[in-house]
Amino acid sequence: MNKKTQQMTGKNTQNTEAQPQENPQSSWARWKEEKESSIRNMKLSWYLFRKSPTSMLGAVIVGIFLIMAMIGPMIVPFPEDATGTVHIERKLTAPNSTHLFGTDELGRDIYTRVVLGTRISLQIGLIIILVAMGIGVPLGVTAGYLGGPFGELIMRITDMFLSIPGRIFALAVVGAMGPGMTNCMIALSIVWWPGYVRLVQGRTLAVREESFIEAARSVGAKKWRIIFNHILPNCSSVIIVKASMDMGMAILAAAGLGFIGLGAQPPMPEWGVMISEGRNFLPEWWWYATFPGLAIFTTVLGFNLLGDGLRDILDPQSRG
Amino acid sequence: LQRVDGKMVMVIGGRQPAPDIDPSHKTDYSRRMIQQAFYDGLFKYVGNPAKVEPWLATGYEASPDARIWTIKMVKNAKFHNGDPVTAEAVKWSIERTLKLNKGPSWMLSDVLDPKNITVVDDYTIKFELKTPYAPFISVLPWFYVMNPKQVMAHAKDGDYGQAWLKENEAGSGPFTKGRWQHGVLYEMKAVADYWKGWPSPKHPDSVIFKLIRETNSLKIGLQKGQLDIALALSADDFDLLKSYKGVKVTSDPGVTTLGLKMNTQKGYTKDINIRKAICYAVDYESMLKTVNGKAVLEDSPFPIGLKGHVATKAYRQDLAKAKEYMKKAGYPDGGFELEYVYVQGLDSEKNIGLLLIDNLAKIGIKVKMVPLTWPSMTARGSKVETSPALMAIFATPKFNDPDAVAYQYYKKSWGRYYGSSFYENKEVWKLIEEARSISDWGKRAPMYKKIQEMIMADAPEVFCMQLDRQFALRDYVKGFTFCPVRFTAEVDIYPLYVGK
Amino acid sequence: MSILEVKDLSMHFPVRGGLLQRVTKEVKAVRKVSFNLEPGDSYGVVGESGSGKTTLARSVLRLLTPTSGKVHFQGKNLAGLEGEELRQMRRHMQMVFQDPHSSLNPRKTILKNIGEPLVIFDRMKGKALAERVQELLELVGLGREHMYRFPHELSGGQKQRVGIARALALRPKLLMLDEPTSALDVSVQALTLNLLEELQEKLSLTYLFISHNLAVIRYVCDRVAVMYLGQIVEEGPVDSLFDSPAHPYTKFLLSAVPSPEPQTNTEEQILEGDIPSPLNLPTGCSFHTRCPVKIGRICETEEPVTTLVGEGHTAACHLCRGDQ
Amino acid sequence: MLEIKDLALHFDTFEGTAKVLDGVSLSLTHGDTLGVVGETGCGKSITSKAVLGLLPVPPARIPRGEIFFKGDDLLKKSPKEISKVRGTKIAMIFQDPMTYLNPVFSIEKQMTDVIIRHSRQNGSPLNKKQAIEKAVELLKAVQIPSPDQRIREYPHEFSGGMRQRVLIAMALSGEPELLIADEPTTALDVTIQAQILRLLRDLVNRLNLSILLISHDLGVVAKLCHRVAVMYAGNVVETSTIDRIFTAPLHPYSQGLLRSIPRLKKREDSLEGIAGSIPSFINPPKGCRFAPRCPKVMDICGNVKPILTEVEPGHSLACHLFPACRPADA
Amino acid sequence: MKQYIIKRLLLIFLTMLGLVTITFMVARVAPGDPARAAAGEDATQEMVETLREEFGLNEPLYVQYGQYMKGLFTGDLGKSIRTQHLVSKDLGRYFPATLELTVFSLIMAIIFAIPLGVICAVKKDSLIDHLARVMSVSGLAVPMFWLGLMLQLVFALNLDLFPTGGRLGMLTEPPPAVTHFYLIDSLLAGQWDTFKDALSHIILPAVVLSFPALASIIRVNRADMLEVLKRDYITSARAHGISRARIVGQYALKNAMIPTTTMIGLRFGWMLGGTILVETVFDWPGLGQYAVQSAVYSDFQPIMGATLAIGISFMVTNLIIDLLYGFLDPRVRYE
Ligand SMILES: Nc1ncnc2c1ncn2[C@@H]1O[C@H](COP(=O)(O)OP(=O)(O)OP(=O)(O)O)[C@@H](O)[C@H]1O
Ligand SMILES: Nc1ncnc2c1ncn2[C@@H]1O[C@H](COP(=O)(O)OP(=O)(O)OP(=O)(O)O)[C@@H](O)[C@H]1O
Ligand SMILES: [Mg+2]
Ligand SMILES: [Mg+2]
Repeated sequence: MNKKTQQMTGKNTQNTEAQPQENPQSSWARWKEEKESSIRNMKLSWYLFRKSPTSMLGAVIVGIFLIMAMIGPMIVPFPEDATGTVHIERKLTAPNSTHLFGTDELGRDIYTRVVLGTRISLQIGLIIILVAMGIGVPLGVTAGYLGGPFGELIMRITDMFLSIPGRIFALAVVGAMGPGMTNCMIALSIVWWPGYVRLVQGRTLAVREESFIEAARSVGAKKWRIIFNHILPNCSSVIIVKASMDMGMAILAAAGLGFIGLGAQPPMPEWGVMISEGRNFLPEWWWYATFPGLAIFTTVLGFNLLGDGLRDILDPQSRG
Repeated sequence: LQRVDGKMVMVIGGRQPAPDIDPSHKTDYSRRMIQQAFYDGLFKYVGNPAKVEPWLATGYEASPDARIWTIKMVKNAKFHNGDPVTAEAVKWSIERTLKLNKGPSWMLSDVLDPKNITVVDDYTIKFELKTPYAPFISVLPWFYVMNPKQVMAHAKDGDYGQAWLKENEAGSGPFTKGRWQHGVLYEMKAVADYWKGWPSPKHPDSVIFKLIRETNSLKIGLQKGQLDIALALSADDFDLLKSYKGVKVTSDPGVTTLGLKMNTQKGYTKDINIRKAICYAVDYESMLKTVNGKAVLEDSPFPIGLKGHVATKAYRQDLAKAKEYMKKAGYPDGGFELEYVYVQGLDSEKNIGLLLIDNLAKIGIKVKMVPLTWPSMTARGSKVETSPALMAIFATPKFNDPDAVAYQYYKKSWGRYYGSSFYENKEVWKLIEEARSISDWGKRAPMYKKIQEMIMADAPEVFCMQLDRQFALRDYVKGFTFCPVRFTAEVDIYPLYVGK
Repeated sequence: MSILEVKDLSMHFPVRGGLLQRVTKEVKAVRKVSFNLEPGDSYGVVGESGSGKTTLARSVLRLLTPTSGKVHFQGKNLAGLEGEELRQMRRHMQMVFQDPHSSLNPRKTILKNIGEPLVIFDRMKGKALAERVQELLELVGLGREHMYRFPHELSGGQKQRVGIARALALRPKLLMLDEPTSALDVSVQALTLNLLEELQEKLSLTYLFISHNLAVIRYVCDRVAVMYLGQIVEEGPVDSLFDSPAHPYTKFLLSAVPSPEPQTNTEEQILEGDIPSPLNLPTGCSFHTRCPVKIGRICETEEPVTTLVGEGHTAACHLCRGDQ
Repeated sequence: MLEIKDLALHFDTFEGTAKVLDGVSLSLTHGDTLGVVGETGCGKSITSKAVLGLLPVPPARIPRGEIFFKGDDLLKKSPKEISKVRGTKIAMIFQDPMTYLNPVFSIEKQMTDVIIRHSRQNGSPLNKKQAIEKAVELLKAVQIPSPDQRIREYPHEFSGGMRQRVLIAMALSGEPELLIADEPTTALDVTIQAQILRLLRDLVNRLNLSILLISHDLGVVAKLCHRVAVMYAGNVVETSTIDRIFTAPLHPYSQGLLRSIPRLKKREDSLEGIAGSIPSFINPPKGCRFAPRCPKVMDICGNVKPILTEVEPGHSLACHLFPACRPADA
Repeated sequence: MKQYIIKRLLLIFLTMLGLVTITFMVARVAPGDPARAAAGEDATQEMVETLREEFGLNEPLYVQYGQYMKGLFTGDLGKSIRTQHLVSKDLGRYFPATLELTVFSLIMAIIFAIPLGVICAVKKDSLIDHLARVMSVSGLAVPMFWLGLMLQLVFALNLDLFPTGGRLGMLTEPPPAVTHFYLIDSLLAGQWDTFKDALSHIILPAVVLSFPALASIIRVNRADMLEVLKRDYITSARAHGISRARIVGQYALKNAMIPTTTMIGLRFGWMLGGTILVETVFDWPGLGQYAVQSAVYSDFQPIMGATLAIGISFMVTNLIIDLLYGFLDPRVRYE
């Protein structure tokens, strides 16, 4: 425990001693007392996090992109360029002060499109991860905690999905269902959930062996109580860590599908699609493909660094 | 240009593979480029505007009602294995295509029964059509002559040698098959003693059609001289390549039209007023700019340059009129959404879509872009119920006769990719029927004029533009000729040679 | 009436293997164990690692479903109980676990950890819950200041106290203590043992005290059972068993304990070999593989029966039967 | 033979410097057996690792102190020199036999590596075959049944007791003069513990080894050692012979410790225990580190650190109850 | 052991059946009409029907499924509508190229990553460690296709060091097929020039494909080395006087290789998937490109064939890796 927290503990103990306990405390003070440890823990986590420059960098990058996703349309010079306006007359302009990243073959401002693409990419990543989690976590907990033939079945199916390279399967799925963002998200979610089943099942198996689960059972907690009160909270950090790492990966995967023409479709300013279109304009019109590429790189980097940092503080055992 | 063991090898870079080169099967630019090299037809399209030139034929005679056609053939033509090219082979080849009912058979299947092809003598052949069909000679260049003996020797389970002919050739053309690496390259070796001779002694000894799918690599290849010809690039790329040293870019007006087919049987576009409003709302000038001006606007359903084309009163952007028609249709402020279906990954169509979003927004119509794979798209276009409001279609007339285009508006075209507007006008249909069965051009011409005007008035599609055809070559590649009825990126490699 | 009566309790774990995950073997962790606990007793169970002590406790508490045998708690057979009835029964029997660290949910405050049984059974919440938890904390020598902390903010001894407080929350009559002090330092162990004694008196508890530390058992318990490979080989009042052990295994066990008193360090006897795998139990007397006083074939073929060797003192050994 | 003088050891952690050892002094004469006892975390293992230079170098740091082995200061030796001492002069066996053997190599490989290395150092290099022979011999010496077969097995195929024997055999392979045994039996059952302890005692007698035995179990120490050092929170607070410590400990901590141990032979009326827990090393008490828990605490204890002083022949102590332990300037 | 392998193969087989079923179902919800596309742009309805019959597309779904399954057992994976070839033939054509690229990239990644991981762990927080870490974080973040494009620009266009794409130069004849790996075949045939040509073609795509793998193997290897170096048995090896080089290179590395090997196995599958992008950028005539083009054409028999081929090779690799465990870790039991 660090010095600061120790001092804080000391001080607080004195406080509680000074006040007679039965005194009607202000609710604020009570809240403070109750939450003190949580706050201290958070402070400690934050302290650890802050200590690592790379995690901070990740958090800052992710933060910037989140803000961009939220207020994007307000900060870009040509918001209409992302929804289908064209300005043939200024096609393929090199980067300059009005068009920071230049324009594309229809004269649309690439800076605008890259910024507005943030929302799409984050949205894709988020939805994929949420769906994958929504499917994977309950299945993982079920398989891990309840076990039995049903759990076995879940794990077999999961193994089956895990033994197929995801990207190729996603390709098959979008190929069959037709290109488009929704289908792309469906396909990626289909290949993403098994990872969560494995993770959560493994973690559940480990947590299940801890004696506090036994303790809960011995004081009469029912299955669902154990799952929700004991297993899930103890899986949460690995899930959070995986999710934050996966955000980047999902964004990359979606961009990959966009690149081969099976992901998001125009006029959506999705980065992968932009690179895909822009690559035909290399090398002379280099800015077209370069900036969306940098955007993907930075976002994914941000999420990876953040995930790394989170893992170091939340789940120090499972590195790698 | 590469030299291997003192032989000249010319390399053409393109993106589309030619997995199946059976002349009786479906064809496209890459396949046809190869077929044209391996095989000869009775006639061949050359020049711009395209002319039908006798090739294996020496001439023909038609009965006045354009029903019976007798064709005389050259006597010195021989297949690559030495067999002479006879009328028998011609008959067999056309029969094969018709019987398999694949590829170009549709051009003749309505008018010709395989039974009615007769071999008059070894070098004379006679066709008796079911109905008079004036453009008969114009479609013949699509029917290549195969060596029946060679093909049948490889036939299996009554497949007419299809399995074998997919990857092999049995032709009499100027080239024979060389290295064949699927997905990588196809090599065509020149036949030194080609029966028709070579236009120049400096013709390449072999031509490699190399698959390069990335635009980038195509450009770099041409720039570095690893490629001699680059196919299927965008207008921007061609403009750029012009500035490279040693690279020459050709540009010729083409007859390939871009039309936005509107579903005339269902949905909002069933209403002619909406269709007209759309036609008036589109910014045609900007459309030209998306292809760097390498196109001309269509002024008729028939492409400029096609026999029988007349300029009609075409739609040009006029928002006032567009709004007026919207009012007439009962939607003064628009307020609905239309689907725009196009081939996913095809940038030119994508750009048109973006332009549509922009243009139609001005009359209150929202456009939803729906990129589909080609199979899905044709599937959607094949039924009235599923055919979208707007569908981008590039169409090239397959032969140099107005019927080739007029037929696209005929009832029999319903459901084909160019028939996805399900255009219905009994009067027009009747005219089309009549016009194709008369051989006297003097009578046909006014009929086609009327057809063009009537279709234009019905606005079954947004008639957009005719793209110029561009090719990029190294400057020492000579003999390149352009012919508009060839496929978009197809090169006739026979006349090519190397010069200073 | 005895508070807990265990009769012929067996617990066999199936081991699955092969393609179809069939049961191929069994780990016979507890075999036909019987004993009685009177109210207020402190009953000790000792044995080497893997001898089935924990499994015994878990199957008595019905955290495991025993393979066979009877468990009567206050005259009521637990064997048939399921669901709600079983849950209600648990109110009266609680367990303290070996590892104080892993027995507390690291994500919950002490309040929530201790409060869980109260929430489950008495639906307590808010202030009432906090007050009761504070009471419990004070009972085990901790204070209100620990209530909102997380387990990792407490020392091992404190955590074990929290574990005890949680077990006491429902005012149980019987407490199973599974090596409650083996993870603690001696100085802390002493404090904890004292606390346990104190609580037993104050709350009139009955203890089932599991340990591998014979000295601790001697200090805490009145009666003691020695387990070897899932069986009770000897059982009796603590003094009688420690001072005059009857079973050779007990003798060796006792002599193996190094004593800190320098003068008492006489030449000890050493038991050779390791405890056999519970997957492949020896035939006959399970101790015969290590027993230096084996009397012959009978030990290898016949299971010894439990015989009385002193007042309330029994042992299962062929030798003892010979004595009779 | 081994003399540790005023050894301090700090760990740099991001929460601050943990002053884990705070002037540890120990001495062990040739052929002697010294036990070190103390609560968990008091720095026993760290001390023993410091002797062989096995500490992770950052974060560990030795700000002062000396470790003499036969007159040489081990702390001043280069890594190369110290690695020559390891195994051949001083050998070590560890707390948890489960984790101190490399799981992916066979016993044979692990033993012969060590044997070959030691033989090279002794100037009579053995080849692989000879090394295996020697390994089998050593295993026989630590009473592993059919060693020539079992030597090819992997650690996980051995039981805990056997693994500890293997570790002992490895430690003996370099014919060391001093054996440091860090809780060699803690992870084992009593019956196995007794086996190992007897084995160790036999070896010590037979090979004339000096031994430094670390344990938190006073019983174990009593079995094997003549002298004992009691450690508390990074300090040696008392050293004496076994008998003295067990019969009449002087330091309040030693007293408390002894009163905490339940005895097997007779039923205790009550145990005492020591309230409180080991202090934080980052922010240790200023004076005597035991002061916050000491029942006999005085004012001076909170401010001045007592010095380990010989109060009787062979009995040293660091406690202000004995004025001799006060530093001169206090 | 034998039983274990049989069991695993059986499992692979079952998984493949499941995979086929799923892809089959997914493929059939497709709205496309491949027969129409295959028949050609001008095809009449009649012509479309002819083709549909030829491809068995007008049968009810379960019949089609049954036929597909039946075909599967005789090695018949159906026919590609796009290329008109038997899928099995196409796979035979394109898969070796993909395997060569993947295996080469994987070997490259391993060769660089493991020593780097070890060095980073040993020299933790040194300059090289920081550099390698930066590389490994960015390696996982950079979009492969974009990296490919950029490398192409720099190394193929500007520096003219490598060709832009393809597997061999246009005029180079492929070496006589033995393994179907050009690099190996050309060496076997003693065609040194062909080998150099093949090598110059494979380097850029392999670098791109191996970059993320390199990154993650470095990461895992470094982390595991650090972890292992802290383990007790390393301390004990040191206490026995074993030299540092041997401790790092043998004692620690073998332990650290256990999780690293898992990662390598995962990465192999991931790389097989990654070929979809890399082959597109570098015009590598492999399965990835084949799959993409089939997908874009809604041509599902080849997609299923490609999925199967890649899935099986991934699973077989994992089996091999699991068997490797036995070599690395004696505790592993095959049951
Ligand atoms: N869930 C289980 N499945 C299979 N075997 C089990 C299970 N739980 C325990 N065992 C086996 O039963 C035997 C007895 O285990 P148990 O935990 O009861 O021993 P113990 O006496 O408590 O040992 P320790 O002193 O190490 O805690 C052991 O061999 C153990 O491996
Ligand atoms: N690498 C390290 N970094 C920081 N602190 C450490 C490190 N290693 C050990 N310590 C600290 O040093 C102190 C002494 O550790 P040591 O292992 O010597 O205790 P011990 O007396 O052997 O205890 P045990 O009986 O549990 O083995 C502990 O408080 C521990 O937290
Ligand atoms: Mg236990
Ligand atoms: Mg220790």
